[in-house]
Amino acid sequence: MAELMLVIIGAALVNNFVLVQFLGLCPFIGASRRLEGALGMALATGLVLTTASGISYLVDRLLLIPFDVEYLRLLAFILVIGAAVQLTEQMTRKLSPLLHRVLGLYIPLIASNCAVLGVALLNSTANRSLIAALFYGAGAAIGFGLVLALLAGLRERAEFADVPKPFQGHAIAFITAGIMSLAFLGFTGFVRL
Amino acid sequence: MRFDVAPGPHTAPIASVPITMRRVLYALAPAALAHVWFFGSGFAINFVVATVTALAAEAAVLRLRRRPTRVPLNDCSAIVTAALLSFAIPPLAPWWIPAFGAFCAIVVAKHLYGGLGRNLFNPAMVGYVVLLISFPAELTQWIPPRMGDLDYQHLAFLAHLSYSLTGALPTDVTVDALTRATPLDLVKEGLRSAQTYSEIRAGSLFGGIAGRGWEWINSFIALGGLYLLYTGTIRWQIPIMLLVGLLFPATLLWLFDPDRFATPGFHLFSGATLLGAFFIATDPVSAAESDRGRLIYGAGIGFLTYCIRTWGGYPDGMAFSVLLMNSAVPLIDRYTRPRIYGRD
Amino acid sequence: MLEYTPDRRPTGGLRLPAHKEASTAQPIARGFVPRTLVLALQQHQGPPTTPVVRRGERVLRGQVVARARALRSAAVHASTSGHVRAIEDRLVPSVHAVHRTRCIVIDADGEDEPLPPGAGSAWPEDPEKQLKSIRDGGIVGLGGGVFPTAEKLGPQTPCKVLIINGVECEPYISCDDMLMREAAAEIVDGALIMRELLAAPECIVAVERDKPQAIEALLEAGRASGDASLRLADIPTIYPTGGERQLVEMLTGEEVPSTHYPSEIGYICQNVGTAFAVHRLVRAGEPLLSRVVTVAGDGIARPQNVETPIGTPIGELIEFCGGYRGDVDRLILGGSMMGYALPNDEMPITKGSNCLIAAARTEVRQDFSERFCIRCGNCGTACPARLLPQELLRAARDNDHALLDEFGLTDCIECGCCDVICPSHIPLTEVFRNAKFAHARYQRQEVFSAETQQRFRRHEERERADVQRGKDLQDQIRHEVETDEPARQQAIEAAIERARQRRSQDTDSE
Amino acid sequence: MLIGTVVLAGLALGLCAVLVLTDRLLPAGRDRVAEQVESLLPRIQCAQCGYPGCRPYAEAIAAGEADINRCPPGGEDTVRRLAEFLGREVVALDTTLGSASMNRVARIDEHNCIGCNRCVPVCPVDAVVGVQQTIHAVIAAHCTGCEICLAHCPVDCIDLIPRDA
Repeated sequence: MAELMLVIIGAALVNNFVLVQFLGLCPFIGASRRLEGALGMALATGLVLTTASGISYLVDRLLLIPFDVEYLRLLAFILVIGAAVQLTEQMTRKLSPLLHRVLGLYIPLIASNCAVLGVALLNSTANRSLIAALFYGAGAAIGFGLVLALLAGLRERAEFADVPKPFQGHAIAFITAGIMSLAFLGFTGFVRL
Repeated sequence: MRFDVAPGPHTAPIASVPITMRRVLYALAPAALAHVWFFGSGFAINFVVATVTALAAEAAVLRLRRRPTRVPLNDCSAIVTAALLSFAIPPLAPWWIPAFGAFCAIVVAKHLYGGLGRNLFNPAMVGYVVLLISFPAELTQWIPPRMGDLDYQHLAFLAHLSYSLTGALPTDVTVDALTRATPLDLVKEGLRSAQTYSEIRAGSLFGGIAGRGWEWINSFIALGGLYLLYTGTIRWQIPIMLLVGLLFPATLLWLFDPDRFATPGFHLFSGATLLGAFFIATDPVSAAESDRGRLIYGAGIGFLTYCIRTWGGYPDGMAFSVLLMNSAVPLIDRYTRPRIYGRD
Repeated sequence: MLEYTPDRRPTGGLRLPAHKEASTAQPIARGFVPRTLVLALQQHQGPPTTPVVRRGERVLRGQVVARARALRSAAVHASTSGHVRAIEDRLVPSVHAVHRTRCIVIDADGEDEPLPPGAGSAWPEDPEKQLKSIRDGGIVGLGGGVFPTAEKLGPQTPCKVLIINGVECEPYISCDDMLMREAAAEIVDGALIMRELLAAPECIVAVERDKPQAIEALLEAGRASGDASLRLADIPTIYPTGGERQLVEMLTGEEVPSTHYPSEIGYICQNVGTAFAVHRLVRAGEPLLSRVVTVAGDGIARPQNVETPIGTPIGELIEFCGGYRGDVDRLILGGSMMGYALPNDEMPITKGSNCLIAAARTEVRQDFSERFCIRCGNCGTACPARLLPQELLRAARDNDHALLDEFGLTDCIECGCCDVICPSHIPLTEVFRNAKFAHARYQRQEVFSAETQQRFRRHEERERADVQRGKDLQDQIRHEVETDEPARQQAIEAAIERARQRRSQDTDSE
Repeated sequence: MLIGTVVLAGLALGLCAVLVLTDRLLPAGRDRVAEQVESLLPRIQCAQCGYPGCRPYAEAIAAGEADINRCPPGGEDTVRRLAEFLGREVVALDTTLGSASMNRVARIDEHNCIGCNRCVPVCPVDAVVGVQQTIHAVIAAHCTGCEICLAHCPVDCIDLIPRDA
């Protein structure tokens, strides 16, 4: 059990997908203008991450390796991720139409989020059990969601700061994200994997 | 007879930003003197360089943005940032370390967000972390305290100044001879290499509770902190909860296994614990705003500092945990708003 | 009378220097008669009164000059005898600001001749008539809110506790303190009368701890009155625990909901001055003719408390206290926290004026230079309504009305604590006052938009109904045409047939 | 090579089946976004946004077809509220669409009104009262300043005055 906890802390904090491994930066900056939208995006991406990491692990172990078509790993994972994103799209349109409108284009964009594909590929290369893969996906989801919510809160506060003209908008968001990644570097060496 | 009409409450305000900042500087003064007394003039040189760079950078940015420079400059918040930065960096650091640190702190962390009151992160800590990550070598050149019985070599003031400015050392001295690891480093490396805590404590650099020299500096800092609490410059929520957040896990784990974990006393009086609790975390701009929020904010910093010190890669996690909790402040503020009178 | 200390700590608030030593040094100065009187028709919260005197008419002291119609009002009386010079609009200080209202100007003749003794009506038995005579006696809340006492003592939610407010926590104001020292028995008697009227089970007199003589006098009067259930609570000297809402929370632990008045949840707060006025009305049949006004500040020769007839011009009152001393920077009506500056001293004293400060340059705030908010949170800690002034400031300057609602702008009691404690010297109270105007306009517009939406919906329904009625009419006609088409066809042929026969008869007859 | 394509095709079909299944199972959520957007607009039905009233404009915004800066009476405030609600960028107000404002009301000049009754049916909130051949008048309290009646008056006797004049 402790080992699984280490996997989650490792994926969420120590080598956080966004701030340490720099994966999934476009939705990270794009969807973090408002906190409500960011929380919605964090949930949607989290859902995709966990389901995709689970299913892709199964596809990898049950389909690709027995038929030794591992060279198709990338294509299969993209298919799985696309399906997961479509599932999330349906759920948001049905359950919370407002969130669907607020996120708008960003839900399909999750398919192009490199963190999602990253988790799937990392799971398949590192020989982990199914449970560990799921926990790894969950850890990545928590990490992505936490950092997205933090940045959204910071950017909402930065709106009131009188930022110099050339730095307004995305520039100040990147600088804030940069300082946050500095802070997250404090976790290096935490988990000796 | 006619009178001029002015709005609002007519009682004059009882506090002001410059007074607050100056009180923080007075509170830091005794610890600074102790620092110079124990570790030589390195601190003084760094402080002067940092202050000059900070003020120059602030003036330059304000003039660049065509903003009035007189009012922001004389609230000496830049000097407080420089002072905190100088406490964090080792005395034996070349001049461009405090200069670059102060530049990053003032320009990037403070004025890119619009000046005093608008920055999201604690400027001094941003400056220090940038230095720590970009120049790890220079940032570990700590020197042992000048105690009677310790026979380590020390640089005179002039030699120190020349090293800081030019990097040239007197002929018979090398940098490695001068530098020693800090008590925190010793404890972390020792515990990692399966030494028991009591064996490490037996080393010459350790005094009564924590590192020699550092105990005194930290007690003076605690004195300054109590002065701030007494004058109402800071409120008790953040310092107390930070110490609780740090010492509670420390005592728990120390009781659990005294050999593999340092004593709470050591944690309290070493590294930047007290400096962080009374001076860094209580920076009003980057801290949480409501009293309940400050409790969580302080406890968070203390706990994260303990985690980084015990399991993390860096010796003292105070800077990182302050920045981490700074980034959590907007969320903390949103969910710890006090209940308004008369509303459920 | 049992003295006790409430075990609750007040939320927020500040310990401010009292500045009351000068004005409480000597007793209340009495017997001051002004040369002219300016009696505003509206000296209370509610509809204005109507004058019953004409120009040139001679009035006696205590004579009604303006009658009150509704219960939510209070009559106005001539505070001294004289001739009515005019009824015209004048600048008069009200609760929050100076405004122009109709006044009766009387030139006093100096004789101060009272009404003949039989004129005052005796105190009636039936409670309904008692309220009417309180209203006709011109009694209003003298704590500064000038809410008509008749309406407050009237029958609405059953009263749980009657609170007599002698806290007077604002700096400079000491009129209640002196009144309690010199007229404790009358105040207790007035309190008992009001308690009887309200049938309130409990009655608490609240006084601040820094007024020992007043507490002593009240305890003495309370024991003499022999009423066991009367209690005296001594309140910590923290501003603004004297506010109604803060006092109710302090004494009872219950919070007044933000949409209600304390009287609507059973807590009636009455100022000690009001209790004294009720006593004078019931025992001596004398309406509210004068009130104790503190005249303080370094700019006054002799700071003191004066029993001032209502309607006295401020200039005359200051003259009575020895005139100005040194350069007076600002003339403030009310305390130094919630009072406001007057443009000149020709305005009259009204029923709500409890204090006058002729402030020298050193006593008031001079520099209004403002810095950025450094989010220190001191204002949030000092706010008695537990608001977050720094968030309200940001929402107000961004005029984001949804956020202003969320952070409780309407709950701000404008006490000024956040202003005084702010290290960046931001004029927070002024920002919130202006924001309240803009917020009220925003809410009116929201109501108007909702009404417009309803009207448009009704307009559309009516138009759809018209179009529908038009269609129904057409269907009906088409229906009729189809059903009786054969009958119409026969009618036409019959007509043609008749025409042919008539034509054939004409040709035969030729 | 064949196995690869078969595996991929099988995987794709399987996933599609799952998606179709979930699409049917999930309950259709009620779409109240248009209602919420309309409550942010001033709702004075001035139709200067190019849509016949506030409800159609709200539905267009909710559907994503219309931009959020086409409401002259709402001004910058409404643009900001819509941007905040829908999480979109704040766009500058399009000032070419008209200048209706809630701070103005229509007033009929009694000398010139010929009682043609053309303005009564077009007023969206029935704020104009009058019948054929009589002088008409505007109820100021109900008038929203939407400027629709101005164009319909043949003798041009309706003008706009500040609301609290």
